Amino acid sequence: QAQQRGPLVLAAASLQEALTDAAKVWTAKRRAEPVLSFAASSALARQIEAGAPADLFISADEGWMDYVATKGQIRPGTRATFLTNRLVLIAPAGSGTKLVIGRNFPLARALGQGRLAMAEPDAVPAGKYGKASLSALGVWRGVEGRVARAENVRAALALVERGEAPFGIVYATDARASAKVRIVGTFPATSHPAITYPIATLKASANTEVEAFRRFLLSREGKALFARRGFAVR
Amino acid sequence: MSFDIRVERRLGEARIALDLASDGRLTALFGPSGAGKSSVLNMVAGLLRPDAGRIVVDGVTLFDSDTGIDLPPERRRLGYVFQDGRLFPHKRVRDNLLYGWHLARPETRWMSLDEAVAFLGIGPLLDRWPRTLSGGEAQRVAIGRALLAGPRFLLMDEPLSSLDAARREDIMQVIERIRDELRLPILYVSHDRGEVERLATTIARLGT
Amino acid sequence: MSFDIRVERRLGEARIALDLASDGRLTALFGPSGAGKSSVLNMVAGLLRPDAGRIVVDGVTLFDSDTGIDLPPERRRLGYVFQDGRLFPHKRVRDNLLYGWHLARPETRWMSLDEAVAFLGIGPLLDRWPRTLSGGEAQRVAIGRALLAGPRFLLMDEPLSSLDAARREDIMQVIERIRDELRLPILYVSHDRGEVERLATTIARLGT
Amino acid sequence: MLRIGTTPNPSSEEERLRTDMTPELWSIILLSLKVSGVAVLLTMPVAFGLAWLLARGRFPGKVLLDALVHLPLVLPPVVTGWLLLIAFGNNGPVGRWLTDWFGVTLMFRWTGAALAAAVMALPLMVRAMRLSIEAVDPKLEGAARTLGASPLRTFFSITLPLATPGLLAGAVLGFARSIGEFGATITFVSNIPGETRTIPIAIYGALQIPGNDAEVTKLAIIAVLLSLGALLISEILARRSGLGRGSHVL
Amino acid sequence: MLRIGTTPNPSSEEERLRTDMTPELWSIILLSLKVSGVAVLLTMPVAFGLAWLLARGRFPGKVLLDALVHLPLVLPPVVTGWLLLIAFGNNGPVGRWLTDWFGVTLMFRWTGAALAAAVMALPLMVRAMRLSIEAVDPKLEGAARTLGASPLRTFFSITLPLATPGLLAGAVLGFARSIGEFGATITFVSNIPGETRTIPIAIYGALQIPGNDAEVTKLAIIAVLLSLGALLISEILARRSGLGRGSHVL
Ligand SMILES: Nc1ncnc2c1ncn2[C@@H]1O[C@H](COP(=O)(O)OP(=O)(O)OP(=O)(O)O)[C@@H](O)[C@H]1O
Ligand SMILES: Nc1ncnc2c1ncn2[C@@H]1O[C@H](COP(=O)(O)OP(=O)(O)OP(=O)(O)O)[C@@H](O)[C@H]1O
Ligand SMILES: [Mg+2]
Ligand SMILES: [Mg+2]
Repeated sequence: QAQQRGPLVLAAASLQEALTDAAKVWTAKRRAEPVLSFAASSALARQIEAGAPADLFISADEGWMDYVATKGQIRPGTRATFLTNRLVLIAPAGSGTKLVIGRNFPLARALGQGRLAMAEPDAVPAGKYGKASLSALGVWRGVEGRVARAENVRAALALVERGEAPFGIVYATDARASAKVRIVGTFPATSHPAITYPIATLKASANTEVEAFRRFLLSREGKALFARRGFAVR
Repeated sequence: MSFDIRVERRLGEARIALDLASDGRLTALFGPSGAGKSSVLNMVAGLLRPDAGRIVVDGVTLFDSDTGIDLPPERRRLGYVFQDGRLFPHKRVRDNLLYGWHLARPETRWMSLDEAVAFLGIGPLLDRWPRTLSGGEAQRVAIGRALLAGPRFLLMDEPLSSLDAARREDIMQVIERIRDELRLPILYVSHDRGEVERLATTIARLGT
Repeated sequence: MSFDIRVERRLGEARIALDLASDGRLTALFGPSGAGKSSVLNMVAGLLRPDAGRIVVDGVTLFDSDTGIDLPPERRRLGYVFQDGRLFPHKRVRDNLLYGWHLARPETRWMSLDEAVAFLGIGPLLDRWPRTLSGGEAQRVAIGRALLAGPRFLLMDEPLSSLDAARREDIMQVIERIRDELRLPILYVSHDRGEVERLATTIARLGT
Repeated sequence: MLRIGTTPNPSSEEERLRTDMTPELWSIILLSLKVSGVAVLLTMPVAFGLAWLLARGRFPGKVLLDALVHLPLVLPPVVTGWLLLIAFGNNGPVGRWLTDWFGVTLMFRWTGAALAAAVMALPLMVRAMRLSIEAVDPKLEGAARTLGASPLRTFFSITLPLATPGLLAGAVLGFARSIGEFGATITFVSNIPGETRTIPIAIYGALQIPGNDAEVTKLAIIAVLLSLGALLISEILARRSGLGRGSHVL
Repeated sequence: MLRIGTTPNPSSEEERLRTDMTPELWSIILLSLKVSGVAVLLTMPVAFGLAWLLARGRFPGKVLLDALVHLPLVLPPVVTGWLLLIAFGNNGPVGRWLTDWFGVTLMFRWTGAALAAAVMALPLMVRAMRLSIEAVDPKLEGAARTLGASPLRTFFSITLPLATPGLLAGAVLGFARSIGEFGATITFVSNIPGETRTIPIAIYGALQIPGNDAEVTKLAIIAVLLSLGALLISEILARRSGLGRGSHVL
């Protein structure tokens, strides 16, 4: 069975470290090594639509998984949501600002002339969640004009790391991994739609290993590996 | 008939027209600066298309606007010494000289590299780049290049203009031999009375 | 002393050396092709640096390897008719002619555009691009350009080589007047015996 | 976020495209033009200076300078943007200096977007100009000197105009590259509507929304039309310059 | 995933850099070289043909062809990648045709990465070559014809070698651009280790991991060194070609 080619997994870039851990553990079980390709969920979804010869898709949001599903590209009954994440407000490690996240909390005043770094709030998942949360808390209108819309969460993180933006909104997993930022507070899970990472096997897949690997990721052992990188698991 | 040329062509405001039927082996084309001598040579070479006319050299029709004949330059089998040298700057002197020689069918060649090098006195220049040549040196290489292509007729546009008397004499002797022994038709442009009187068997005038 | 030139310079394998002290107003530089005539002119013009030597024109030291004098070309105040034309391709004939004229201080100019155009017969060419000129037309424009810069002395490298007899006569008369009336020192390269005999007051030989 | 039309549910695709030419879209186009235009204009002299140095200069470290100029081409744009952030950010050495001495801030400003575009366009502009400068016959420069022109005047009256084809090619390449610039810009100055949201950045936003292909297509077509305009202008200028074919003389 | 060293907790940074030149890193470098090399070599003739057409051709729609060539420069790379995906994907018209007739698949293959790099490099290569072709004196081509050379032979023995400076500049620009190509590649052929994970894509991966600056720096330095090598080779070739300064004759 180890002769079989490993499954080709298309995964959102933010899963890079955790999924690489999982693949290593899987390979250590004398299974075929999965091939991992990390990029933006949007790019991966379009590749699947164009007939990518891939086996497994893990998206950073439900929207792009829905897109792939409506194109008839996923194998029925294989879609599952197994990871969740939290959204946090961060500041540069050296800053001493204190803010308590809550209804109408004074984010705009704290920003002053500074910018709030977050992923593109109208398009990129992390940004959409952030916008939803700030809106629910009633502070979006106050800060909307001060948002620096970054390409992705990592770019937003970099702006805060460099001190170019006094605050930023990123995933808990990103904030945890960076030593140069401090978590100011965590957004209430109820203030935004659930942050979920759906997984599904692709219709085009002919790989015999893919189901085993997918089940491994969804297993207790697999989920534990993601939890170690800061994801919450379902 | 060595040259039977009847052409006309507008160039900007100038109108160039020539009607020439010459039986002489070396026909000198004479005329003031700007009369159109180089343009006529370009038309005979196939580099400039006449607006109308007919060009026959040694019985072969190269161009005829009536019948639509227009041989491309490479099929006219000529040797052209340009007024402005036009050596290939990316080839050394030897490769400039041999450019046409390699393209000619062996039986059509009538001069060897050694012969050309000898009477042109360009032996020491063979490995040089054209940009390092003096004016007269470049002119001699250009003459050699034209002759080595094994042409059926020659077009020479002031080929000796920047050569000293001794070199001029050497080359004129060779031109005389080409004219008399090989009997190639030559269309020759020069402003030098002495040169023309000595070489030309026919003189054609162009312009006023 | 109009020209007091003692220079030497290696160029590839050639070694060019000249020792010339001439009092004549028009000094003809004579020598076989490749002897180094153009190179000498380039050294006098400041375009080619002698390995060693001294260049004094009409009492002004332009170059002296001993004292380290080396005037840049633009301060030598010369008029150079190049062997190869060198018209500026991006300027029309008029602007080519006036290039040096505009740069000269008004009191140093000794010829007007109209005068130059008249004796060179280039009136109809003023609005043309250099690339459309015939060989002799370009040569005449180059002569005009050099004279209009109001130079203190002239360098002429075969300036009449591709001109017809009539044009040549017109221009020679002007050169004679420049020589006799303005008394500008002229260093003149030509292979034409007639030209040299008529114009030169001194003849210098270069090479073997 | 680029669903900018006034009618949220237009009756037909055509209608949608028409109504979508909103003020917001116009402001994106104008911003792109401003950023690219300023980037190219400011880079022209720098690029030409560098091209001249590389074509004519003889100095140690020439290949290094050459490599440095090529850097923005070789590095992924994100890295270039990141380097710009480190150097020109408000906390970066150059950025702080610019703010302290000139009161200029680049971060999150259109000026920063112009800097990013300029840096990305530089290697293309330098190469094109260098090719043309190398093709200028030094003998013509010598002729100008004998006619009384100083080196500087020779440069401006002979070398520069003879290098026109390269200048134009450089300007067109630089403008096209600037119009298309994305990675370095968004990394450096982020996406601020009205300040740094140029066409490519708007396209990126549109691409992230599933099923938004019409928006992407429209913006892409606008980008193409803008650079087609630049292309046409350069062709016209090239013809005017009088440097056509066979401009070699004698 | 680029934490490739054998020692997970190296004692010093220096040690880490040294031990990090692992087989995996080498394979990324080799892949980048292969992709860029193939991209440039395959694009050379296409680019030269296009450059020649644009420089010498007279046909209707020339400006349109010109605009088309500039397209990959103007569009954000992600859009170019997306267009490639639509056309050359396994479900795309060209992609399907290539698979059916030649058994060639581009998606997720290094060949696809080479295609993306080639497309992105094309405009730069065409412009450089076009500039040099336009600088070739047609009179020299005429001279070759009178010496018996057919138009084709004239092209190969005169035009092509005289355009060497542009060919070399085009090759260098194209190679540098290919080495740095990211956006179109990851959009078209994703990020597959050993197939499409070139240096810029590995840099992207490294950038996703916070605090991984050393990895990014190392990869960037490698990219710069590769193109410095290409630059040096081109300089040497340029000198060998004999087309130095002042190569105009008479
Ligand atoms: N492209 C052009 N536009 C306008 N006029 C042109 C063009 N090309 C050539 N001419 C003119 O055509 C005429 C003939 O030129 P040509 O070179 O044939 O003269 P030529 O007899 O060889 O003169 P020369 O003895 O001076 O070399 C000249 O008056 C020239 O100015
Ligand atoms: N870069 C160079 N490398 C080698 N030799 C050179 C170089 N430049 C010039 N020469 C040689 O120097 C010599 C002098 O050249 P120059 O142009 O001064 O001759 P000239 O007397 O003007 O000849 P002509 O009457 O043919 O124009 C020639 O033999 C030429 O081949
Ligand atoms: Mg002529
Ligand atoms: Mg000479």
